[in-house]
Amino acid sequence: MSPYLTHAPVDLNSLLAAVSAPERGGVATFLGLVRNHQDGRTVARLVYSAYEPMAEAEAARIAAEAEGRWPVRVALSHRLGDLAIGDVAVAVVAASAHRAPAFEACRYVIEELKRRVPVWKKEFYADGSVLWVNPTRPGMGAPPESVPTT
Amino acid sequence: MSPYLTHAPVDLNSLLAAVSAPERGGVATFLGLVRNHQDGRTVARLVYSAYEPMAEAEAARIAAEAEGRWPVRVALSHRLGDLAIGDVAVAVVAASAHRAPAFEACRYVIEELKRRVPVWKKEFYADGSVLWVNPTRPGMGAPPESVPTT
Amino acid sequence: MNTSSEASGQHLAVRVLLFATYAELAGRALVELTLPSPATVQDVLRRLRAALPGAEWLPDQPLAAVNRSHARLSTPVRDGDEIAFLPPLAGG
Amino acid sequence: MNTSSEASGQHLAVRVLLFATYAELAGRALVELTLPSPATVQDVLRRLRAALPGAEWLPDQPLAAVNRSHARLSTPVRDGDEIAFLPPLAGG
Repeated sequence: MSPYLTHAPVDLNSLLAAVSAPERGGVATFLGLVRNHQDGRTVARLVYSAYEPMAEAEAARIAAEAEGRWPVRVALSHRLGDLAIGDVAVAVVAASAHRAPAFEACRYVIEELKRRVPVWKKEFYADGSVLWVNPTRPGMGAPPESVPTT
Repeated sequence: MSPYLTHAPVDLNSLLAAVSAPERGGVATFLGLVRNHQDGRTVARLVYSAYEPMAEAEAARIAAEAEGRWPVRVALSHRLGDLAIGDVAVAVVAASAHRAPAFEACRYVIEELKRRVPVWKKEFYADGSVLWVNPTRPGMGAPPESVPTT
Repeated sequence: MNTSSEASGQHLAVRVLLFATYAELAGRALVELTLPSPATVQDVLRRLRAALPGAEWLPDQPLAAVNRSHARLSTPVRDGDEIAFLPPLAGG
Repeated sequence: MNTSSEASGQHLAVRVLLFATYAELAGRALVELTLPSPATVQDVLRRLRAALPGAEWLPDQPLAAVNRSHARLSTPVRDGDEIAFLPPLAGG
Protein backbone atom coordinates (compact mmCIF):
# COMPACT_ATOMS: atom_id res chain seq x y z
CA MET A 1 0.00 0.00 0.00
CA SER A 2 1.21 3.50 -0.79
CA PRO A 3 1.53 5.84 2.22
CA TYR A 4 -1.80 6.90 3.69
CA LEU A 5 -0.65 10.33 4.79
CA THR A 6 0.36 13.08 2.42
CA HIS A 7 1.21 16.73 2.75
CA ALA A 8 0.37 17.27 -0.90
CA PRO A 9 -3.15 17.47 -2.37
CA VAL A 10 -4.90 14.09 -2.45
CA ASP A 11 -4.49 12.57 -5.91
CA LEU A 12 -7.74 10.76 -6.71
CA ASN A 13 -6.54 9.63 -10.11
CA SER A 14 -3.55 7.82 -8.69
CA LEU A 15 -5.80 6.09 -6.14
CA LEU A 16 -8.12 5.01 -8.95
CA ALA A 17 -5.15 3.77 -10.96
CA ALA A 18 -3.90 1.78 -7.95
CA VAL A 19 -7.09 -0.28 -7.70
CA SER A 20 -8.07 -0.50 -11.35
CA ALA A 21 -7.89 -3.78 -13.16
CA PRO A 22 -9.77 -5.18 -16.16
CA GLU A 23 -11.83 -7.53 -13.99
CA ARG A 24 -12.94 -4.83 -11.53
CA GLY A 25 -15.93 -3.08 -13.02
CA GLY A 26 -17.33 -1.37 -9.92
CA VAL A 27 -15.47 1.44 -8.17
CA ALA A 28 -16.94 3.17 -5.12
CA THR A 29 -15.22 6.28 -3.87
CA PHE A 30 -15.60 8.54 -0.87
CA LEU A 31 -14.12 12.02 -0.73
CA GLY A 32 -14.14 13.98 2.50
CA LEU A 33 -13.87 17.69 1.74
CA VAL A 34 -13.25 20.54 4.14
CA ARG A 35 -16.62 22.02 4.98
CA ASN A 36 -17.23 25.69 5.67
CA HIS A 37 -19.25 25.09 8.82
CA GLN A 38 -18.99 23.13 12.07
CA ASP A 39 -21.76 23.34 14.64
CA GLY A 40 -23.01 26.59 13.23
CA ARG A 41 -19.61 28.29 13.13
CA THR A 42 -18.02 29.40 9.90
CA VAL A 43 -14.73 27.63 9.29
CA ALA A 44 -12.02 29.65 7.57
CA ARG A 45 -9.31 26.98 7.38
CA LEU A 46 -7.95 24.06 9.32
CA VAL A 47 -4.87 22.03 10.06
CA TYR A 48 -4.76 18.24 10.17
CA SER A 49 -2.08 16.47 12.18
CA ALA A 50 -1.48 12.82 13.01
CA TYR A 51 0.43 10.32 15.06
CA GLU A 52 2.01 9.46 11.77
CA PRO A 53 3.53 5.99 12.17
CA MET A 54 0.47 4.70 14.00
CA ALA A 55 -1.86 6.30 11.44
CA GLU A 56 0.02 4.52 8.65
CA ALA A 57 -0.11 1.21 10.48
CA GLU A 58 -3.80 1.51 11.36
CA ALA A 59 -4.77 2.57 7.82
CA ALA A 60 -2.90 -0.45 6.44
CA ARG A 61 -4.72 -2.72 8.91
CA ILE A 62 -8.09 -1.32 7.86
CA ALA A 63 -7.27 -1.77 4.17
CA ALA A 64 -6.21 -5.36 4.82
CA GLU A 65 -9.42 -6.02 6.77
CA ALA A 66 -11.55 -4.73 3.90
CA GLU A 67 -9.62 -6.74 1.34
CA GLY A 68 -10.02 -9.84 3.51
CA ARG A 69 -13.73 -9.35 4.00
CA TRP A 70 -14.79 -8.42 0.45
CA PRO A 71 -13.38 -9.26 -3.00
CA VAL A 72 -12.01 -5.74 -3.40
CA ARG A 73 -8.87 -3.70 -3.76
CA VAL A 74 -8.82 -0.49 -1.74
CA ALA A 75 -6.67 2.63 -1.81
CA LEU A 76 -6.85 5.50 0.65
CA SER A 77 -5.16 8.80 1.34
CA HIS A 78 -5.42 11.52 4.01
CA ARG A 79 -3.92 14.96 3.66
CA LEU A 80 -2.13 16.65 6.58
CA GLY A 81 -1.18 20.27 7.16
CA ASP A 82 -3.05 23.42 6.16
CA LEU A 83 -6.25 22.87 4.19
CA ALA A 84 -8.75 25.34 2.78
CA ILE A 85 -12.52 25.01 2.32
CA GLY A 86 -13.26 22.51 -0.44
CA ASP A 87 -9.90 20.76 -0.28
CA VAL A 88 -10.02 16.96 -0.22
CA ALA A 89 -9.01 15.83 3.28
CA VAL A 90 -9.50 12.10 2.79
CA ALA A 91 -10.19 9.79 -0.15
CA VAL A 92 -11.13 6.11 -0.15
CA VAL A 93 -11.45 4.04 -3.31
CA ALA A 94 -12.72 0.43 -3.43
CA ALA A 95 -12.82 -1.56 -6.67
CA SER A 96 -14.49 -4.90 -7.23
CA ALA A 97 -16.01 -6.99 -9.98
CA HIS A 98 -19.43 -5.88 -8.72
CA ARG A 99 -20.85 -2.78 -7.13
CA ALA A 100 -22.26 -4.13 -3.86
CA PRO A 101 -18.89 -5.18 -2.37
CA ALA A 102 -17.28 -1.99 -3.70
CA PHE A 103 -19.84 0.15 -1.84
CA GLU A 104 -19.70 -1.94 1.32
CA ALA A 105 -15.91 -1.96 1.49
CA CYS A 106 -15.68 1.77 0.78
CA ARG A 107 -18.15 2.54 3.55
CA TYR A 108 -16.37 0.17 5.95
CA VAL A 109 -13.01 1.78 5.31
CA ILE A 110 -14.13 5.39 5.82
CA GLU A 111 -16.06 4.48 8.99
CA GLU A 112 -13.07 2.62 10.43
CA LEU A 113 -10.64 5.36 9.41
CA LYS A 114 -12.69 7.90 11.33
CA ARG A 115 -12.99 5.63 14.32
CA ARG A 116 -9.45 4.28 14.57
CA VAL A 117 -6.82 6.33 12.76
CA PRO A 118 -5.06 8.91 14.97
CA VAL A 119 -5.61 12.13 13.05
CA TRP A 120 -6.68 15.45 14.57
CA LYS A 121 -8.18 18.59 13.18
CA LYS A 122 -7.68 22.12 14.45
CA GLU A 123 -10.23 24.52 13.04
CA PHE A 124 -9.80 28.24 12.63
CA TYR A 125 -13.14 30.04 12.53
CA ALA A 126 -14.19 33.21 10.79
CA ASP A 127 -14.76 34.85 14.20
CA GLY A 128 -11.08 34.39 15.10
CA SER A 129 -11.58 31.48 17.49
CA VAL A 130 -9.66 28.21 17.22
CA LEU A 131 -10.73 24.73 18.34
CA TRP A 132 -9.47 21.18 18.24
CA VAL A 133 -12.46 19.34 16.82
CA ASN A 134 -13.91 16.79 19.23
CA PRO A 135 -16.43 14.53 17.50
CA THR A 136 -17.32 12.96 20.87
CA ARG A 137 -18.59 16.22 22.36
CA PRO A 138 -22.39 16.55 22.24
CA GLY A 139 -23.36 18.55 19.18
CA MET A 140 -19.97 18.07 17.56
CA GLY A 141 -20.46 15.18 15.20
CA ALA A 142 -21.35 11.61 16.00
CA PRO A 143 -20.35 9.89 19.24
CA PRO A 144 -17.50 7.40 18.89
CA GLU A 145 -17.92 3.71 19.12
CA SER A 146 -15.38 1.75 21.10
CA VAL A 147 -12.00 1.34 19.47
CA PRO A 148 -10.67 -2.20 19.10
CA THR A 149 -7.54 -2.83 21.12
CA THR A 150 -4.84 -5.39 20.79
CA MET B 1 -29.19 18.75 -14.74
CA SER B 2 -26.61 18.33 -17.49
CA PRO B 3 -27.39 15.63 -20.07
CA TYR B 4 -27.06 12.09 -18.71
CA LEU B 5 -25.91 10.55 -21.96
CA THR B 6 -22.63 11.35 -23.62
CA HIS B 7 -20.70 9.96 -26.56
CA ALA B 8 -17.48 11.37 -25.12
CA PRO B 9 -15.51 9.89 -22.19
CA VAL B 10 -17.25 10.42 -18.85
CA ASP B 11 -15.77 13.50 -17.16
CA LEU B 12 -15.65 12.74 -13.43
CA ASN B 13 -14.15 16.10 -12.58
CA SER B 14 -17.01 18.03 -14.13
CA LEU B 15 -19.50 15.85 -12.22
CA LEU B 16 -17.63 16.57 -8.98
CA ALA B 17 -17.60 20.28 -9.80
CA ALA B 18 -21.35 20.19 -10.46
CA VAL B 19 -22.18 18.97 -6.95
CA SER B 20 -19.42 20.63 -4.96
CA ALA B 21 -20.25 23.40 -2.53
CA PRO B 22 -18.53 24.64 0.62
CA GLU B 23 -21.19 23.13 2.87
CA ARG B 24 -21.03 19.66 1.29
CA GLY B 25 -18.15 17.80 2.90
CA GLY B 26 -19.02 14.23 1.94
CA VAL B 27 -18.91 13.04 -1.65
CA ALA B 28 -19.71 9.44 -2.57
CA THR B 29 -19.01 8.32 -6.11
CA PHE B 30 -19.66 5.21 -8.13
CA LEU B 31 -17.85 4.43 -11.35
CA GLY B 32 -18.96 1.55 -13.53
CA LEU B 33 -16.08 0.43 -15.74
CA VAL B 34 -16.13 -1.97 -18.65
CA ARG B 35 -15.04 -5.36 -17.32
CA ASN B 36 -13.09 -7.90 -19.30
CA HIS B 37 -15.35 -10.80 -18.42
CA GLN B 38 -19.04 -11.68 -18.45
CA ASP B 39 -20.19 -15.11 -17.31
CA GLY B 40 -16.80 -16.59 -17.93
CA ARG B 41 -16.35 -15.14 -21.42
CA THR B 42 -13.60 -12.69 -22.24
CA VAL B 43 -15.01 -9.37 -23.41
CA ALA B 44 -13.03 -7.54 -26.07
CA ARG B 45 -15.19 -4.42 -26.42
CA LEU B 46 -18.80 -3.35 -26.27
CA VAL B 47 -21.32 -0.87 -27.55
CA TYR B 48 -23.86 0.94 -25.39
CA SER B 49 -27.05 2.30 -26.92
CA ALA B 50 -30.15 3.89 -25.42
CA TYR B 51 -33.69 5.06 -25.95
CA GLU B 52 -32.17 8.46 -25.58
CA PRO B 53 -35.03 10.83 -24.74
CA MET B 54 -36.53 8.37 -22.25
CA ALA B 55 -33.11 7.67 -20.72
CA GLU B 56 -32.62 11.39 -20.16
CA ALA B 57 -36.07 11.76 -18.63
CA GLU B 58 -35.71 8.72 -16.38
CA ALA B 59 -32.23 9.75 -15.19
CA ALA B 60 -33.58 13.19 -14.33
CA ARG B 61 -36.45 11.62 -12.40
CA ILE B 62 -34.04 9.42 -10.43
CA ALA B 63 -31.81 12.38 -9.61
CA ALA B 64 -34.83 14.36 -8.43
CA GLU B 65 -35.98 11.44 -6.28
CA ALA B 66 -32.58 11.19 -4.59
CA GLU B 67 -32.42 14.93 -4.00
CA GLY B 68 -35.91 14.82 -2.52
CA ARG B 69 -35.17 11.92 -0.24
CA TRP B 70 -31.72 12.93 1.08
CA PRO B 71 -30.05 16.32 1.61
CA VAL B 72 -27.77 15.78 -1.37
CA ARG B 73 -26.90 17.04 -4.80
CA VAL B 74 -26.30 14.35 -7.38
CA ALA B 75 -24.72 14.30 -10.83
CA LEU B 76 -24.62 11.34 -13.20
CA SER B 77 -23.38 10.44 -16.65
CA HIS B 78 -23.53 7.40 -18.93
CA ARG B 79 -21.39 6.94 -22.00
CA LEU B 80 -22.83 5.54 -25.25
CA GLY B 81 -21.12 4.09 -28.30
CA ASP B 82 -17.96 2.01 -28.50
CA LEU B 83 -16.17 1.40 -25.21
CA ALA B 84 -13.01 -0.52 -24.42
CA ILE B 85 -12.08 -2.52 -21.31
CA GLY B 86 -11.49 -0.15 -18.39
CA ASP B 87 -13.47 2.75 -19.87
CA VAL B 88 -15.93 4.43 -17.52
CA ALA B 89 -19.44 3.50 -18.67
CA VAL B 90 -21.38 5.25 -15.90
CA ALA B 91 -20.55 7.67 -13.09
CA VAL B 92 -22.72 8.80 -10.18
CA VAL B 93 -21.67 11.48 -7.71
CA ALA B 94 -23.61 12.43 -4.56
CA ALA B 95 -22.50 15.26 -2.28
CA SER B 96 -23.89 16.10 1.13
CA ALA B 97 -22.88 17.77 4.37
CA HIS B 98 -22.35 14.28 5.82
CA ARG B 99 -21.22 10.96 4.50
CA ALA B 100 -24.19 8.72 5.33
CA PRO B 101 -26.68 10.47 3.01
CA ALA B 102 -24.00 10.80 0.34
CA PHE B 103 -23.43 7.01 0.34
CA GLU B 104 -27.14 6.19 0.52
CA ALA B 105 -28.09 8.54 -2.30
CA CYS B 106 -25.22 7.36 -4.51
CA ARG B 107 -26.22 3.75 -4.03
CA TYR B 108 -29.89 4.54 -4.64
CA VAL B 109 -29.11 6.34 -7.88
CA ILE B 110 -26.93 3.60 -9.39
CA GLU B 111 -29.41 0.88 -8.42
CA GLU B 112 -32.31 2.81 -9.95
CA LEU B 113 -30.33 3.70 -13.07
CA LYS B 114 -29.65 0.02 -13.69
CA ARG B 115 -33.24 -0.91 -13.02
CA ARG B 116 -35.07 1.84 -14.89
CA VAL B 117 -33.00 3.66 -17.51
CA PRO B 118 -33.34 2.22 -21.04
CA VAL B 119 -29.73 1.53 -21.97
CA TRP B 120 -28.48 -1.63 -23.67
CA LYS B 121 -25.10 -3.25 -24.02
CA LYS B 122 -23.87 -5.35 -26.91
CA GLU B 123 -20.73 -7.28 -26.03
CA PHE B 124 -18.11 -8.52 -28.45
CA TYR B 125 -16.16 -11.45 -27.04
CA ALA B 126 -12.62 -12.57 -27.65
CA ASP B 127 -13.95 -15.76 -29.27
CA GLY B 128 -15.70 -13.71 -31.95
CA SER B 129 -19.21 -14.12 -30.60
CA VAL B 130 -21.54 -11.19 -29.97
CA LEU B 131 -24.38 -10.88 -27.44
CA TRP B 132 -26.87 -8.36 -26.22
CA VAL B 133 -26.38 -8.54 -22.46
CA ASN B 134 -29.46 -9.73 -20.61
CA PRO B 135 -29.09 -9.25 -16.86
CA THR B 136 -32.38 -11.10 -16.30
CA ARG B 137 -31.11 -14.34 -17.79
CA PRO B 138 -29.97 -16.88 -15.19
CA GLY B 139 -26.23 -16.59 -14.74
CA MET B 140 -26.08 -13.23 -16.44
CA GLY B 141 -26.08 -10.76 -13.60
CA ALA B 142 -28.79 -10.15 -11.01
CA PRO B 143 -32.49 -10.70 -11.71
CA PRO B 144 -34.49 -7.51 -12.22
CA GLU B 145 -36.95 -6.11 -9.75
CA SER B 146 -40.20 -4.75 -11.08
CA VAL B 147 -39.99 -1.40 -12.79
CA PRO B 148 -42.29 1.35 -11.52
CA THR B 149 -44.85 2.43 -14.06
CA THR B 150 -46.83 5.60 -14.41
CA MET C 1 -59.57 -6.06 -34.51
CA ASN C 2 -62.87 -4.50 -33.49
CA THR C 3 -64.93 -4.03 -36.64
CA SER C 4 -67.66 -1.97 -35.04
CA SER C 5 -65.24 0.61 -33.65
CA GLU C 6 -63.44 0.75 -36.99
CA ALA C 7 -66.73 1.38 -38.64
CA SER C 8 -67.49 4.18 -36.24
CA GLY C 9 -64.10 5.74 -37.04
CA GLN C 10 -62.82 5.52 -33.46
CA HIS C 11 -59.19 4.82 -34.24
CA LEU C 12 -55.86 5.89 -32.84
CA ALA C 13 -52.43 6.03 -34.42
CA VAL C 14 -49.30 5.29 -32.42
CA ARG C 15 -45.57 5.19 -33.09
CA VAL C 16 -43.94 2.00 -31.85
CA LEU C 17 -40.23 2.05 -31.08
CA LEU C 18 -38.11 -1.09 -30.79
CA PHE C 19 -34.58 -1.24 -29.41
CA ALA C 20 -31.54 -3.48 -29.23
CA THR C 21 -32.50 -7.18 -29.55
CA TYR C 22 -36.12 -6.37 -30.27
CA ALA C 23 -35.19 -4.11 -33.16
CA GLU C 24 -32.91 -6.82 -34.51
CA LEU C 25 -35.59 -9.54 -34.13
CA ALA C 26 -38.22 -7.42 -35.83
CA GLY C 27 -35.87 -6.00 -38.41
CA ARG C 28 -37.11 -2.48 -37.66
CA ALA C 29 -36.77 0.16 -34.98
CA LEU C 30 -39.92 2.17 -35.80
CA VAL C 31 -43.40 1.06 -36.78
CA GLU C 32 -46.50 3.24 -37.22
CA LEU C 33 -49.69 1.41 -36.24
CA THR C 34 -53.38 2.25 -36.26
CA LEU C 35 -55.69 0.53 -33.76
CA PRO C 36 -59.34 0.62 -32.82
CA SER C 37 -59.96 2.82 -29.80
CA PRO C 38 -59.86 2.29 -26.87
CA ALA C 39 -56.58 0.34 -26.73
CA THR C 40 -53.89 -0.62 -24.27
CA VAL C 41 -50.19 -1.32 -24.58
CA GLN C 42 -51.16 -4.99 -24.76
CA ASP C 43 -53.31 -4.26 -27.82
CA VAL C 44 -50.38 -2.45 -29.44
CA LEU C 45 -48.16 -5.46 -28.83
CA ARG C 46 -50.78 -7.79 -30.31
CA ARG C 47 -51.16 -5.60 -33.38
CA LEU C 48 -47.38 -5.34 -33.73
CA ARG C 49 -47.02 -9.13 -33.74
CA ALA C 50 -49.70 -9.42 -36.41
CA ALA C 51 -48.31 -6.63 -38.56
CA LEU C 52 -44.60 -7.35 -38.44
CA PRO C 53 -42.89 -10.67 -39.17
CA GLY C 54 -40.16 -11.11 -36.58
CA ALA C 55 -42.13 -9.31 -33.88
CA GLU C 56 -43.51 -12.75 -33.03
CA TRP C 57 -40.14 -13.29 -31.31
CA LEU C 58 -40.83 -10.58 -28.75
CA PRO C 59 -41.65 -11.99 -25.31
CA ASP C 60 -45.23 -12.06 -24.08
CA GLN C 61 -44.56 -9.54 -21.34
CA PRO C 62 -41.85 -7.16 -22.44
CA LEU C 63 -40.99 -4.00 -20.53
CA ALA C 64 -42.91 -1.17 -22.13
CA ALA C 65 -42.99 2.61 -22.09
CA VAL C 66 -45.62 5.13 -23.11
CA ASN C 67 -44.39 8.59 -23.97
CA ARG C 68 -40.99 7.94 -22.41
CA SER C 69 -42.24 6.66 -19.07
CA HIS C 70 -42.40 3.05 -17.93
CA ALA C 71 -45.88 1.61 -18.43
CA ARG C 72 -47.78 -1.62 -17.86
CA LEU C 73 -49.31 -3.76 -20.59
CA SER C 74 -52.67 -2.62 -19.22
CA THR C 75 -51.85 1.07 -19.61
CA PRO C 76 -54.29 2.78 -22.04
CA VAL C 77 -52.78 4.39 -25.11
CA ARG C 78 -54.05 7.49 -26.89
CA ASP C 79 -53.80 8.81 -30.40
CA GLY C 80 -50.32 10.11 -31.07
CA ASP C 81 -48.65 8.21 -28.22
CA GLU C 82 -45.08 6.94 -28.51
CA ILE C 83 -45.01 3.29 -27.40
CA ALA C 84 -41.70 1.55 -26.79
CA PHE C 85 -40.88 -2.09 -26.10
CA LEU C 86 -37.70 -2.39 -24.09
CA PRO C 87 -35.42 -5.42 -23.93
CA PRO C 88 -33.96 -6.19 -20.49
CA LEU C 89 -32.05 -3.07 -19.43
CA ALA C 90 -28.29 -3.33 -19.25
CA GLY C 91 -27.00 0.15 -18.45
CA GLY C 92 -23.96 0.86 -16.32
CA MET D 1 5.76 4.54 43.34
CA ASN D 2 6.56 1.06 44.54
CA THR D 3 9.63 1.34 46.73
CA SER D 4 10.20 -2.38 47.07
CA SER D 5 10.20 -3.01 43.32
CA GLU D 6 12.47 0.02 42.83
CA ALA D 7 14.81 -1.46 45.40
CA SER D 8 14.81 -4.74 43.53
CA GLY D 9 15.68 -2.91 40.34
CA GLN D 10 12.58 -4.15 38.47
CA HIS D 11 11.92 -1.02 36.47
CA LEU D 12 10.84 -0.22 32.98
CA ALA D 13 11.36 2.87 30.87
CA VAL D 14 8.74 4.03 28.38
CA ARG D 15 8.37 6.88 25.93
CA VAL D 16 5.06 8.69 26.28
CA LEU D 17 3.70 10.61 23.28
CA LEU D 18 1.01 13.27 23.52
CA PHE D 19 -0.87 14.78 20.59
CA ALA D 20 -3.10 17.68 19.66
CA THR D 21 -5.03 19.01 22.69
CA TYR D 22 -3.18 16.73 25.10
CA ALA D 23 0.19 18.00 23.95
CA GLU D 24 -1.06 21.56 24.32
CA LEU D 25 -2.51 20.89 27.80
CA ALA D 26 0.66 19.19 28.98
CA GLY D 27 2.96 21.61 27.22
CA ARG D 28 4.94 18.70 25.78
CA ALA D 29 4.61 16.06 23.11
CA LEU D 30 7.18 13.58 24.44
CA VAL D 31 7.96 12.44 27.98
CA GLU D 32 10.34 9.68 29.07
CA LEU D 33 9.13 7.90 32.19
CA THR D 34 10.48 5.14 34.41
CA LEU D 35 8.04 2.97 36.35
CA PRO D 36 8.18 0.00 38.70
CA SER D 37 7.52 -3.25 36.87
CA PRO D 38 5.00 -4.71 36.22
CA ALA D 39 2.95 -1.77 34.95
CA THR D 40 -0.06 -1.06 32.79
CA VAL D 41 -1.07 1.86 30.59
CA GLN D 42 -3.11 3.06 33.57
CA ASP D 43 0.09 3.18 35.66
CA VAL D 44 1.81 5.19 32.93
CA LEU D 45 -1.07 7.67 32.92
CA ARG D 46 -0.90 7.96 36.72
CA ARG D 47 2.83 8.54 36.61
CA LEU D 48 2.45 11.06 33.81
CA ARG D 49 -0.06 13.09 35.83
CA ALA D 50 2.28 13.13 38.82
CA ALA D 51 5.35 14.00 36.76
CA LEU D 52 4.00 16.66 34.44
CA PRO D 53 2.04 19.75 35.44
CA GLY D 54 -0.72 20.17 32.89
CA ALA D 55 -1.11 16.41 32.42
CA GLU D 56 -3.65 16.63 35.22
CA TRP D 57 -6.01 17.99 32.58
CA LEU D 58 -6.01 14.75 30.62
CA PRO D 59 -9.26 12.82 31.00
CA ASP D 60 -9.43 9.79 33.30
CA GLN D 61 -9.95 7.38 30.44
CA PRO D 62 -8.21 8.67 27.33
CA LEU D 63 -7.76 6.61 24.21
CA ALA D 64 -4.35 4.98 24.41
CA ALA D 65 -1.94 3.14 22.15
CA VAL D 66 1.00 0.87 22.87
CA ASN D 67 3.60 0.55 20.13
CA ARG D 68 1.27 2.11 17.56
CA SER D 69 -1.73 -0.11 18.21
CA HIS D 70 -4.85 0.81 20.15
CA ALA D 71 -4.64 -0.45 23.74
CA ARG D 72 -6.72 -0.52 26.90
CA LEU D 73 -5.76 1.15 30.15
CA SER D 74 -5.33 -2.37 31.52
CA THR D 75 -2.83 -3.34 28.81
CA PRO D 76 0.58 -4.24 30.33
CA VAL D 77 3.56 -2.18 29.22
CA ARG D 78 7.12 -3.41 28.82
CA ASP D 79 10.49 -1.77 28.93
CA GLY D 80 11.07 0.28 25.79
CA ASP D 81 7.39 0.55 24.84
CA GLU D 82 6.01 3.62 23.09
CA ILE D 83 2.82 4.71 24.88
CA ALA D 84 0.55 7.31 23.32
CA PHE D 85 -2.48 9.11 24.70
CA LEU D 86 -4.84 10.10 21.91
CA PRO D 87 -7.40 12.91 22.04
CA PRO D 88 -10.73 12.15 20.35
CA LEU D 89 -9.93 11.26 16.76
CA ALA D 90 -11.04 13.71 14.09
CA GLY D 91 -9.67 12.44 10.81
CA GLY D 92 -11.41 12.77 7.46
